[in-house]
Parts: sequence; C-alpha cells; structure tokens
Amino acid sequence: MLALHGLYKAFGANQVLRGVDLTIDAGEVVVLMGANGAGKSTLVKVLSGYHVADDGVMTLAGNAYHPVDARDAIRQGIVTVHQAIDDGVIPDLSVADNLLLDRFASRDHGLWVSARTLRREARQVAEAMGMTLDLDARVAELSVADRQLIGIARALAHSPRLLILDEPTSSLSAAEAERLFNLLDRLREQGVAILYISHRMTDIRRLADRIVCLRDGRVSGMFDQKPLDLPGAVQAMLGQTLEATAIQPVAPGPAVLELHDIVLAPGSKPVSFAVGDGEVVALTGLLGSGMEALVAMLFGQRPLSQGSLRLDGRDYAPNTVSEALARGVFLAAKDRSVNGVVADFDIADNMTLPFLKAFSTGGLLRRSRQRQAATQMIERLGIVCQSPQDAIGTLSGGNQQKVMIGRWLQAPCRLLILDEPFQGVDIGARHDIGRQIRATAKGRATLVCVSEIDEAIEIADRIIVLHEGCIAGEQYNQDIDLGVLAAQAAGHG
Amino acid sequence: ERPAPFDAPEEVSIAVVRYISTGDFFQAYLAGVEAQAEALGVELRVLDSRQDAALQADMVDQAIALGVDGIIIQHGLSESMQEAAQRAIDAGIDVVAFDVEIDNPAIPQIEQSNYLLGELALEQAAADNGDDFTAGYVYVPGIAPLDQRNAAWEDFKAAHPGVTEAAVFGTLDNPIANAVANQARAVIQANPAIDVFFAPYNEFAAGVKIAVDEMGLGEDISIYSADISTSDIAAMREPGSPWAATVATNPTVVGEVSVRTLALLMAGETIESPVIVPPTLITQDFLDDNAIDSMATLSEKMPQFAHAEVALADWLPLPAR
Amino acid sequence: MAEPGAFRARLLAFAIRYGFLLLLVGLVLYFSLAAPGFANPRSAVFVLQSVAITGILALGVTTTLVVGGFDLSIGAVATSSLMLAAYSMVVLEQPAYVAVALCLLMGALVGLINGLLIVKCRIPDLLATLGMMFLLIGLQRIPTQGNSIATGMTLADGETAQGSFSAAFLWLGRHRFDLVIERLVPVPVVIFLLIALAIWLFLGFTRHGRLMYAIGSNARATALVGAPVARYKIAAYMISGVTAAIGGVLLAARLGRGDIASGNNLLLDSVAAALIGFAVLGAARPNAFGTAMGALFVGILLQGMTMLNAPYYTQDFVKGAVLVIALMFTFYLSSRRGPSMRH
Amino acid sequence: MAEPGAFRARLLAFAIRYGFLLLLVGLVLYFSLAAPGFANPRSAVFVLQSVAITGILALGVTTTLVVGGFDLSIGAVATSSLMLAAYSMVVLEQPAYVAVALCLLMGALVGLINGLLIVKCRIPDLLATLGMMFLLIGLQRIPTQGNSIATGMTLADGETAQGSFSAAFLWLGRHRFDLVIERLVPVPVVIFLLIALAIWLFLGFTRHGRLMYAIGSNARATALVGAPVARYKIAAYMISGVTAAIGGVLLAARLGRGDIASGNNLLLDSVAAALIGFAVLGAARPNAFGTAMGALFVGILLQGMTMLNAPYYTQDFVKGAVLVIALMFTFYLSSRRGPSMRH
Ligand SMILES: Nc1ncnc2c1ncn2[C@@H]1O[C@H](COP(=O)(O)OP(=O)(O)OP(=O)(O)O)[C@@H](O)[C@H]1O
Ligand SMILES: Nc1ncnc2c1ncn2[C@@H]1O[C@H](COP(=O)(O)OP(=O)(O)OP(=O)(O)O)[C@@H](O)[C@H]1O
Ligand SMILES: [Mg+2]
Ligand SMILES: [Mg+2]
Repeated sequence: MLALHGLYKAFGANQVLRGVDLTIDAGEVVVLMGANGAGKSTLVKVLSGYHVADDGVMTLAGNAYHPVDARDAIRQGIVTVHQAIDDGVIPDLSVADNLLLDRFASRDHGLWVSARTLRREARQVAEAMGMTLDLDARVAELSVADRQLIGIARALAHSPRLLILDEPTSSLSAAEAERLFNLLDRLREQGVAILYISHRMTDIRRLADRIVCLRDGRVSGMFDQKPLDLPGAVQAMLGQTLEATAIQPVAPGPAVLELHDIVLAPGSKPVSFAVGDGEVVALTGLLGSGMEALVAMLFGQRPLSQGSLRLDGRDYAPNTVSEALARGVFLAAKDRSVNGVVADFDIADNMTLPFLKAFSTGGLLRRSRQRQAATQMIERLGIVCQSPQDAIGTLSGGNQQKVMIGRWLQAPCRLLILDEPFQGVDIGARHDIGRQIRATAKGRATLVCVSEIDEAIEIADRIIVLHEGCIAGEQYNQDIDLGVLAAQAAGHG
Repeated sequence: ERPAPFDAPEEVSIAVVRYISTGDFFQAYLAGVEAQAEALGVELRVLDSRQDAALQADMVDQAIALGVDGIIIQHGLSESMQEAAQRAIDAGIDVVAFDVEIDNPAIPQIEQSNYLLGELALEQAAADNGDDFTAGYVYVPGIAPLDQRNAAWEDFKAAHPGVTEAAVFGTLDNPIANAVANQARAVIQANPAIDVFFAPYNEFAAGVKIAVDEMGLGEDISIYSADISTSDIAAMREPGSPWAATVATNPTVVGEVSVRTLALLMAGETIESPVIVPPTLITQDFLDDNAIDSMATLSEKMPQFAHAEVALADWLPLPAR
Repeated sequence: MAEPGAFRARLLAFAIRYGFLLLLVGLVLYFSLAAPGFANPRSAVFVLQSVAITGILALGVTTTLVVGGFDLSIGAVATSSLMLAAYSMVVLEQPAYVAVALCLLMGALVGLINGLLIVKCRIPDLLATLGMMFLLIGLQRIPTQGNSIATGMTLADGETAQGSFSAAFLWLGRHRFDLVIERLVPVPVVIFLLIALAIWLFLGFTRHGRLMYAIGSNARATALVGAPVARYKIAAYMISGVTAAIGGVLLAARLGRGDIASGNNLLLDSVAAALIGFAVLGAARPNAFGTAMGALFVGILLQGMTMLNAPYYTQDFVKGAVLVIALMFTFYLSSRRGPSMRH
Repeated sequence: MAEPGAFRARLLAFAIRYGFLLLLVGLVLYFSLAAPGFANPRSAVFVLQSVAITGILALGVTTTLVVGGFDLSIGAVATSSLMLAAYSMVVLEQPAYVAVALCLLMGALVGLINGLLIVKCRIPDLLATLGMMFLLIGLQRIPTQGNSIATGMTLADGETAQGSFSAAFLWLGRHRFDLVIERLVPVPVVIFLLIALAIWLFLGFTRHGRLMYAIGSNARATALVGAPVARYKIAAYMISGVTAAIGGVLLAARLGRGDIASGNNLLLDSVAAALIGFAVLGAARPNAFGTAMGALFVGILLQGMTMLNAPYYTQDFVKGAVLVIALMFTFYLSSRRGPSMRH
C-alpha cells in the first residue's frame, strides 16, 4: 500500500530522519517502535502532509505520493491521529461538531449544517467507538481520555486506506483501549493498512502483525515472525538490552501521609491508608475510580468533603496549591501540554519554574544557576536535547515529559505525587524515570497514579487499586498476579 | 407684550442639534444657548450627534418627530444637512444654523466669521512684526472653520510678499496641544529663522507655546491665534509668553445670539442672513493691563466681548449677567 | 435536596442565556416610560439607522474574531472607502456603480493584504491591522492633500472638481422604503439587516462558518483535519474589509461629501458592539446575532439618553458602566456554571 | 554542503536579531543627512521628550501583554489623571504632591478594577478594558460638566476656581537637568528612562517577571507550580494603570492645563510602540526593551518627517508602512527559522 524509501528530514542542524525505508501492506498493522525522539512523530507528520521531507521517495498504491498539506493527504486516503491530543480536537466546539469536523472540511459536504443531521451522524460515529457522551457538551469540558477518543473516533469513521495512529492510547483506560483494538481489528479485516505507534507493550502484543524499530532516524530492526520477539524489538529500538529489574519493596519508614475516611466519590465508602517515608505507592484504577479527586484534594485544588488528612503527623488540609507546596507536597500533573509545559520557555526555565525563588538573589534571577541545575537534571534523566536553552517545543513528547518530572525532582519534598508520569514515555526512559524516582525516594513519600498496571509494577513498593472511590485491592509488589489486579480494578475483585 | 408664540413661552420648545460638543468652545456655546432659552422661558432639547454628521441629520428628523417649534443646527456638513433641514421647514418648523452652510433662504445663518477671525489676527501680526517675517503655520485641512481661516492666511500671504511661510504642520491627534508641541519643536529646530507662528486655533497655539517655551525662545517668537479660553488667558499672560494675540468671539454670546435669532424668526420677523457675531482682538498687553485672568473678567473688561448687539428686540429678555 | 439545587442551576442557565436580552427589554421599557416620544416606530427605525453603519462594521470584526483574529483597520477602511467614493465621483466623475465597485474592491484588497500579512508573514493580527490602519489613514488623505472632497473643490492642479455625488449614490444613504408608515425604513437599515442575516447564516449554519469557529479555537487541529486554514483566515479578513467598505459607502451616501473628519468613532463603537455580542444568549464567543444586538443596545442607550437630555459625557459613562455591568453579569455567571467557560 | 547552509542560517539569525535596530540606525543616518538640525544632542532629547509619555504608557501595556492580556483603558486613564491632577490643584487647591498621589492612586485603583473584572468575573481583557475606557472618558468630564480646568474658571456653583498648577508640579513637566549641555534633559525623559529600566529589569530578570511570562504562555501550568496567577494578573493591570497615570501627570505638567481630551491617540501610539517591540532583537513577544525602542522609532520617524516638512497625513502613512514592513521582515524571517518561534 505505502512504501517509503530513503526518507530524510532535518530541523535546522538536527537531522531527525536519516534514510527511512518502510512498507505497509493493506490489511496489516505495522507497529512502529522507537525511543523518545527517535523520529516517529516526525515520520508521521511527513506522511500526513504536515512536514515536507528533505529527500526520499514515497509511493501510495504504486503512485508517487507527495502530499502538499494535511488536506491533500486526507484526500488521498491517509488519515492520521496525531500524538498531541490537542491537535485532534477543537475545545470550543461541541462533541458533535468535533466528531464531524473532517466532513465540514470536505468539499463533498453540502453548504449547510443542519442540527438534526449533525446530531444523527455524530451519534453514529460516537456509537461505533462505543462512546456515550453528551453530543452537545463542549469539548473543553471533557476529560483527556474523552478528547483522545473523539480524535480517534473521527479518524476511524473516515474509512481511510492508511490509518496512522500516533500513541492513541496514551490517555485511555484499558477498557477504552480494548474497544479501540476491536475496531482496528475490523478495519484490518477490511483491508485498511494501519501504522501504529505506541510505547505500551500491551498494545503492541495485542495488535502488531509486524514491528518496525526506529533508532536515531533509521530503521534498526524488523520483526514479523510470530510470535513476535518483543525483547528483541526493544533491544533494536534502544540499542541495548533492558535488564528487567525486579523491584525489591523497601520497608516503609514512619507514615508521612495518612488518609482518614476520605470520600472520593459521592456516596462511596470512605477510604483510609498511609504512605511511609521512602515508600513508593502506586495508585491504579479505571475511569471514575476517584484517583483524580484524590490528587486534587492532596494538592489543594479541591476541598475535603469528609474525613481528614495528616502529613508528618500534623493535620493537612490545603486550600490552595501554594499551601500544599509550603507543606512540601509536590505534584507532577498529568496532561503535560495543558498542565505543565510553558511553551514559550526553554528547558531551563521550564525545569526551574516552581523554584525560581531559590535561583534568584536579591530579586534577580540567576540564569547560570538555572542552566546549571537544568543541565544536571538533563543528564540524570537522559533527556535528548541540544542544550538547556532549547525551546521546549522542539523536544519530542517523551522528553518533554521527562522535563516535567525533572521539574519536581529538583528539591526535596515530603510527598511527591506523580500523576500519569509515563504518558508518552518510551520503555527505556520509563526505566530511567522509575529508577530515578526509586533512587530518590528516601526522605519522602511517593504516590504514583497510573492507569496501566504494568507501569505500577515497574515502580511501586505497594499497589493500591481503586474502584468507584473505594479501595478494591492492596498488595506489596512481590509475586503479583496481574489478573487479580485487573479484575479488582474492573470491580470484579 | 410679547409676540406669539412667546406670549405663552412654557408651551414653546426648541431643539439644538449639535455636531460637536467636546471642548470648551462648544460647552460655552451650549451654556449661552441654555441661558438665553431660560431667559425666554422656553423648553430646550439638546440633541448631540458626537461628530456623526449622518446621525445629526437623523436628529433633525427626530426633533421634527418630537414636535419642537424651532431648531438650531450647530455645526455639521452642509451636504448631509440640507435635506433634513428642508424637511423641518416643510414641517413648519423654524430653523437657524450656526457655522454650517445650509444654502436655504428660509434658514438664517449665524456666523462667527472665521475669515475675519484669521484676518484680524494676521493684521495684528503685521502690525507687531512688520511686513517681513518668517512664519510657521499650523493647519489641518478638511475642517471647515480652519479652512475658512486658511483662506485669510492665503490672502494675507498674497498681500504681503515679504512674509515667508517656512513650514506648514499640524495634527488633530489627541491631546492636540501635546502633539502639536512635538511637531512645533521639530519645525523650530529645522527652521531657526521662524519668528512668527500663525496658529488659528487655540489648541494649536497652546501647543506651539509649549514648544517655544521648551526651547527657551519666548523672546524671539510670537504666536497669533484664534479662539480663547480661561486657560489660554493664563498661558498668554505667563511672564515672557510668546503668545502675543488672539482673536475670538465669545462662544457664550454666539449661543445667545443663536437662540435670539431663532426667537425672532419664530415671532415672524425677517432676518437679515447671515447674522455675524463680530470677533474681538485680544492682545497680551490688553490682558496684562487690565489684569484679566478668566473669561468672566475678560467679559467685564471688554463689553464688546461680553455682549453682541445683534438679534435684539424690545420684547426679547436677555440673560441675567 | 436535589430540587432547589436543580432550580438554581436552571435559574442560572436562564440568567446567562437571557440576562442580556432582558436588560435590553428593560432599557426599552424604561426609556418608553421616561422619554416621551421614545416608543414609536419612527424612533425604532431611527435607532436602527443610527447603528446601521457601526453594526455593519461590527459584523465584519465578528468574522475576524471568529477565526481568532482581530481587525483594527475597519474604521480606516470605512473612511478610506468614504473618501474613495467621493473622489471617484467628484474628481474622476465616475457614475455611482463604478464608485461603489471601486470601494468594494478596495475593501477586499485591504482584507486580502491583511490576511496575507497575518497568514504568510505570521504578523500577529493586532499588529498587522494596526499598521494597516495607520497606512490607510495616511493614504486616504494623499490624493486631496488632506482636504475634504466636495463638488467645486480646488484640485492640486488649480482646476475645480466638476463631478458630484450622483442621485443613485445618494439613494443608498437617503432613500426610505415605505413600511406601514410612508418613507419609514432607510436603505442603510435594510442593508444592515441583510448583512446581519447573511453573516449570521454563514457563521452559524454553514460548514464554512463551523470551520471558521474551529480555526478560532484550535487552528492546528483544524488544519490537520484538512481544512484550508490560511484561506479561511484570509477570507475572514476580506469579509471584514468588504463590510467596512460597505459601511464607508453608506456613510458617504448619507454625508454627500468626502469629509475627512467623519468616522472617527467607528472602530471603537463597532468593536464595542462585537464584544458586547459575547454576552448575548450566553454565547461567550463572537457571534453575528450577538453583534447585531450589541449594536442595537448601544444605539438604544444613546438614543434614550439623548431623549432624556443627558449631556454627551454622561452617555460615554453610562455606555461604559452598562457594558461592564452587563458583561460582569454574563461572564461571572457563566464562569460559575462550571469550568466550561474559559477566557 | 553544510557551510553555505550554516552561513545562511547565521545570516538569518542576525537579520532577525538586529534587523530592526539596523533599520533604526539607518533612519537616524538618513534624517541626519536629509534634515538640517536633526543630528544634535538637543534634537535627540526632543525625540526622547516627545515619546516619553507614549513610551511610559506603552511600557504599561507591555506588562499586560506579558500576562496574556491587553489594556485598552490606558489612554483614558492618562487623560483622567490629567483631569484629576488639574482638578485637585485648581479646584480643590491641593499641593502638587497630593495631586500626584491622587493620580497614582486612581491609576492603581483602575488597574485593580480592571484586574478584578478580568480575573474574578472572567470578562475577556479587551472587553473589560474597553468598558473601562468608555467609563473613564465619561467620568473624567462629570466634575466639570465637560469643561476644561483652568485657574479662574467658573464652577458649577458660580464661584471661580482659585487654585493653580503649582511650580513643583510644573517642574515635573518642564524642568531640565544639565548634562554636558546646560538644561538638556527634561524630567519626563528621566522618568521614562527610569520606568523603562525598572520594567525591563522586572520583566526580564526577576522571578516575578519570569512567572508573568509563564502566565502569558500557560496560565494553568503556572498556577500548578504554586504561582498566585490571579494576583500577578491584577498586578500587571495595576502596573499598567499606574504607568498610565504617571503619563497623565507628566502630560498635565507639560500642558499646564486640564484640557478635555479622549486619549485615543495616546492609546493607539502606545499600543503601536508595544507591538513594534515584538520585532526588536527578534523577541517575537512583548518585552520592555523592545517597547522602548518601538516608542523611540515612532518618535524619530515623526520628528524627522516633520523636520522635512512632510504633511501630517504622510506621516501616518509612513508610520504605517514602516511598521508593516519592519514587522513583515521580522516575523516572516523568524517563521522561516523554524516552528520554534510561535506567534
Ligand atoms: N518542529 C520541530 N522543530 C525542531 N525539532 C523538532 C521538531 N519536531 C521534532 N523535533 C526533533 O525531532 C526529533 C524527533 O522528534 P519526534 O517527535 O519525531 O520523536 P518521537 O519519536 O515521536 O518521540 P516520542 O516517542 O517522544 O513521541 C527530536 O529530537 C525533536 O526534538
Ligand atoms: N468537580 C466535581 N464535581 C462533582 N463531582 C465530581 C467532580 N469531580 C469528580 N466528581 C465525581 O467524583 C467521582 C470520581 O471522579 P474522578 O474524576 O476523580 O475519577 P478518576 O479516578 O480520576 O478517573 P480517571 O480514571 O479518569 O482519572 C466521579 O463519580 C465524578 O462524577
Ligand atoms: Mg512522538
Ligand atoms: Mg478522571
């Protein structure tokens, strides 16, 4: 269906694609693996007409393919779900408008938009994806997961020849992801070629017909023998083997954070647990489990409805973010593009944003000290960049995420909350980040909220499963039965 | 005994339809209109179009709809006003116009004679500086009164070949005095020979004065202008002020004359159009000699400024003074 | 306990949706009682007439606001169009239709340049259109050295201009159609209503309008679904340019003269109307219906106050105060409704 | 093949960074040759003096632009401050320091209200400050019923105002410090330079400034690192209000009278200066140094053209043209450098 040969693309001095050769056949799911910054999204953007390749040949069904813009690519049957979720939705329009946006952009659509047809067609698109959203709701009011689903649903409704999905499940729950996979299965049967990019092994295992690994802008490996050699693929993409480091749960120190009878969802049973000094606790659960509410309460964004919190044995009831910070509670928020990244700033400014006071003397900022601190953190976390003065927008998604984590590792704290810290992070970097978090865990309590159970197992001493505002299971990270955890998260524990 | 309809003045209403109201001149004009209307005992409606000539024409229609008995049109554009004014005449309403050419025999014009204003100021400039001087001229074309004063300047230049026009500049950027001061300073810098400024609008003159003061040239340069306000009097009387003279009609008096003319018209008298309110020359020396510090004292000391002997009748009460 | 909560939520929703329109109705009622002569059809037409030109310009700005832009040049386009119409009839002695065509062309061209500056050169909207504004303010005065244009004026070469405003052209500004009452509805009002209707339909009910809203909210995402974003943005500025030019033509036809001092307040008043439009029906975004209502609101307020003999400066004050209070009300309430309304 | 590419990239970077400043230098050289009397220290000071007030206002707008806002009320704040200073000295017969204090207080208060409207009531910036603008334009005329303020004026109660502009107050507008040449540098210039320095340091080199830029780029993310976003936004509007009030005080001291003026041109010119500032040093975002340069640029242009006897309308035209071309250059080039520069 699609064949690429010798594709090159550079951003200034940064040579990102260095001769990519790739074919995708009809009715096949090709999974593209690659470390953060390997050039996957850049390749996608070339294919979808957003960037123009510097060199190379592309053919689509035998014909030369050189899309001039996104419109052209779509017209030729290449539909893309981009990595950045915000590139897929219009916040100020309704769900229905968003679902049908590409039809408005097509010349085949009549001039007028009738509210009734709009609603009917939007409902069809939504139902195909198993979504039960209010079609009149403004997208700005929806959760990230819903926004991501909207982008995907719209692309799937398009009956493309080649469908490209760049990390489509980064914000989805397991159930939502499974619905997506089923739909992809169906499309594959209809002969649609699919290029799928993900860092999640569960996705890859479930979907891949073939794995292509990208490293430093070149194809570094291809695996099409069933069963697929995942460890081999990881090695090809990272250039090194990844030793599976089994977690040795540490014995927790004295309790740092204590929850007493906290109600996470209206009408649910109160929750109590504690996190000790040096301990890393992972919270996991599906949509509506109450995780979000808990994080908001801990970080002063939402009042406690009931019960009480204690931090270091003292009452803790923050009303604002700064009160939380003053007590030594840090939060690396999820959904970094909205909640974290300051797009106009460079890496150093982004990294040091919460601690600017510490980087200034007599009211004036000390740039050199900011840069120094950023450089150190770049090394510690292995962030791929040219210098700490790079604009943050030039980093790959995973590396931006590392900057966001690095931001909160710069100063000691009492409680570190990491909300979906691995969003869009490659498996190698995930290990790096996990190692850093565990290595620095002494002297604070660490709470990690993840929706993937795999990720919880890689980082935590203890795992707490939430379901509809209640604790559905709690386990030390040793000899864990994944199935049991998944069942608990789904409410069948 | 007063003629009809002023035998029962409480049943008479008149409207003043204004083109422009922002600024001391227009404010004082309105004060004169109000004072004379009160002296007559008639009801006054003020319709203010905020420099929207099209709206001003509509406001005439509106005044017709309100059933007023007389209309004063204050400034505006002749082209947009002609038809509306004719409609008022057709509706049996008496109309007078101040400082706007309506070209309608039924409508008496009241004028402050902008040409005369400019001419008197320039005559004073020639008297003070002789027939040979280098002038800076402040002018923004397209504004009717300024255009009429410009005509006086053109005639003056033609009659005085010894007068050189070194620079023409001007702006209506707000605050005008501030913007003109910036320009005037650049002009003086570029043309050190200038010894007279003709700034036929008091905001222009105030700006030029600031520039001259800032350059410390108060002794070497004289300013001749038109219009006057209390703060202009203070500026003219400052020690060493370059502002030598101004020519003005008293806007309050013009307002009174406007109402009186309308009243005479309504009472059925024939009016000799145009009704001209004569301007007065006011020199720095006169202000100093008489220790004048405001429009009020100026009126006291200069009777021809305080009251115009036009549009009078025995039955017409004058405002209390 | 759900009952009173739900009731309050419904009340809130009602207040957000209809608060502004209720205010408008209240204003009309108040003036009808307080100002004799306010409540009659002529007076209503008069209000419409007084806002027609501002309203037309405001509709253009609305279109640029929809695509996330802003057009500061509309006032200058309108006055340029006024001068151009006068120049082509009085100096060039062209007939009315040529004058109108030239003006519309000029408006489209200015819009095109604005759009290209913004889309191709990536100049921020405010900046590009501010530059254009200064440029036009200067340009429109160059042909006549800053003089107003009227029949019989002296030209630079010493001749007098022989042309004049043709009757057909003046008809555009001055004719009134009969409607129940004779000679009731002026042409500019009809044009205003037609443009309002057209832009309302276009923005609200066509796929193009929907895409324009999408561009204003997230241009990148809209480009990625294959919409020609640059072309839509340029189109928005061209619409704005053309509507402003129409406004200028109507102004010229009403004035019957190329007056350089007219049209000073057009920009601010039309921006005010477009922004007040945000508050109408709780839209919290630019919309044509709201803009028309916003223009009407300002017109009614000024008309009513004039009839109550309020001095000009209190009109500014009240205009500002009512604007702030109306918007405080709408935006504060809709922000309380939930996190949905973003600023 | 890397060599020429790298060279072109360096050239491009140089053009983006220094293009505007080179243009400025070129302009100065041109006028020095073409306009006699342009190139001397007094002339330089005049340029500074003529831009001091707009420059001060522009620095305030810059601060609001940094937090992602916009302040349309500055012109009206400046003229209100002008009227208030005159009123308190002439009518209330207060000494200079009271007048100045009142003005600064008024500016801060207006800024506070603007900030609260925007932060608490969630009214969009343009809207809130536009409303405030109308409100102030009306309000400042109410105490004197639309009359200018001067010693000896007749008050509403029939008395005459006895106070006058005190010498100390006039000193603010008129005194000149010796610098090499005697009586060279006027007080407003010194104040302008001091404010420019202060705002440049504040925005560029303190953590508060950095946080303000962060708010302008991503307010939510900034709130999540514990920065008091609402307070910073309000502070930005208060800075803008106070600087505008200072501008008004200097205006009053220069004019020595309380003239009625709308301040619209002050607004437009200072917005132009702040926006031109985007192009300076390739910043492509609001910055104090750029704003000061932008103000200077406009000042030099107008001064030079006036000295060349160019009529006022060509000045507007050239101002617009140079603005558009300079910005086309900068923004077009920086957009070519890569997607890193966002608009
Ligand atoms: N617009 C851009 N300007 C400059 N550099 C860019 C740009 N987009 C991407 N890059 C650089 O290109 C390289 C590849 O980025 P890309 O987004 O393709 O990575 P990726 O493989 O998708 O990574 P991730 O898994 O983190 O999404 C990175 O070094 C990145 O910094
Ligand atoms: N602002 C709110 N007002 C009222 N109810 C809320 C609010 N936020 C959350 N809830 C309710 O609290 C419950 C928990 O929701 P929450 O969003 O915290 O789930 P979550 O565990 O974060 O889900 P996810 O898996 O998407 O992160 C839900 O029933 C939700 O309806
Ligand atoms: Mg990517
Ligand atoms: Mg949630």
